[in-house]
Amino acid sequence: MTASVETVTVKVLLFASYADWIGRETVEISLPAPATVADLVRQLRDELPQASRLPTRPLTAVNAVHATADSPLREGDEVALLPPLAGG
Amino acid sequence: MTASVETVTVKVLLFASYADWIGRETVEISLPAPATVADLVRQLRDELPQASRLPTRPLTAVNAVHATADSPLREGDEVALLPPLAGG
Amino acid sequence: MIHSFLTEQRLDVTSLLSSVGASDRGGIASFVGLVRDHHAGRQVKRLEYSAYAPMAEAECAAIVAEAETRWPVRVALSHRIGTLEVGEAAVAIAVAAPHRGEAFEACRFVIEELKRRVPIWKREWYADGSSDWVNPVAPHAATATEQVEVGSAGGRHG
Amino acid sequence: MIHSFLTEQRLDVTSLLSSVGASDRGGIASFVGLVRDHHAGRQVKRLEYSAYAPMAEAECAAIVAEAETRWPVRVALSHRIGTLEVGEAAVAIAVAAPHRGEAFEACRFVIEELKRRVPIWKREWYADGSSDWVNPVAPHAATATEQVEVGSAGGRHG
Repeated sequence: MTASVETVTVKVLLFASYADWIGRETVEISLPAPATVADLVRQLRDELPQASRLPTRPLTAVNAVHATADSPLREGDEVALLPPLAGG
Repeated sequence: MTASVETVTVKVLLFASYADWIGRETVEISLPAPATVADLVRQLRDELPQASRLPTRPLTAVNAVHATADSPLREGDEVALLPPLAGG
Repeated sequence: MIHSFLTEQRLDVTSLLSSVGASDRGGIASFVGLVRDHHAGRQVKRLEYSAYAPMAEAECAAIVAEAETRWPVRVALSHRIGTLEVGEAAVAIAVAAPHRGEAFEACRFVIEELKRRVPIWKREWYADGSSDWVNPVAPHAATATEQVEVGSAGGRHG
Repeated sequence: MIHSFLTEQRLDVTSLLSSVGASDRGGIASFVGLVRDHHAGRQVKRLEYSAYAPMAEAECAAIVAEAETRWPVRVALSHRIGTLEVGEAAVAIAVAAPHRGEAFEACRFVIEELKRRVPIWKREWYADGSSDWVNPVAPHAATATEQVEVGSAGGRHG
């Protein structure tokens, strides 16, 4: 029996070009706690081969608010990876 | 017989508050040549008592083009005295 | 029909916007000036705009030409004269450009130049039945103000 | 009805202008962004705008609130999503203020912040039938670009 590792499970939202590349709009991912946005992006790029096209530091949002690479993640957070914005 | 003095006769256009003060929209005025816009304003203020309310250096136009105090006047010119502009 | 910048008709902002829009100009900046219900502490009932029309038309044309020379823009400009009620549009400007920065700059240029150079005047009618000519430079001392000359109009901006 | 900044309907600029005009706000600055017929040398047939809707609505609301806090203005903002044809309006902003300088500044602020913060994307469809996601930062190298973080959005302008 291995020592239990606490994890954080978050829902990743993908949009526009990122959704096209990865072929889906949502991914559920579990990370060792404590985890940051940067940890999530690193693990995504490692786990999904198509995700290697993602920038290493994409624009992100946590629960619909702009985030930074070191923003902490909590259980159940919705993390959005935002391709270059093109509104207006 | 007096020596003949060369003169310049111009038409003065008055607008808005200036027309109200002076009670008319056009005045014909003859000035000793050579004459400038400043000469015209001075003579107007002297000749028409109501014209003393005019500024000593009002905005002016000669033949519908913005002028300055030292703009020269020629026979038949239309000289407009422009109250403070209030367009827009 | 010769284009006129002055009109006694109500301004049609939508038409003005469409008149400058084009498939290669992605941004339209516009400015609309409305008749306000007060000025210098007095309640305004209506306004009367008058102009030295031939010169006003020529100055408007010159301002539009200057803006279109200075920036890659297309400009539409309309100024109302006659009697206006509170809330009606007195002036409308639309500027289309490939990029928004140019549209904003040129639009601002046109309204500033219009106020500086175009011979238009306004008389305000107040709630108490009195009226007064408006001096934007010195609203409380209109008649005493020494005017600054416009001089060689446009030269500053050439 | 809850106000929505995103809409699939054609934008109604006239309504937007009237929604901010008031008898104590004399100037309305506006900006309308149109779909252009070309981009990065390619002929565009139509556009498809999509959004992370809840966040886009929240960011639009925040931008409007920031502008209305910073200047004495009233702001209206509408962004279209879905499929747009060339020449149609993608975004419209109207800003009314007592004085025109504030209207222009706040209008410029709103469009710049919208482009910087609001999660909206556009896919261009070209004459040859192909399509591409637009990266305004680097139109010729969209996928290779390292994104700069928006970080504490609005903090720069607080």
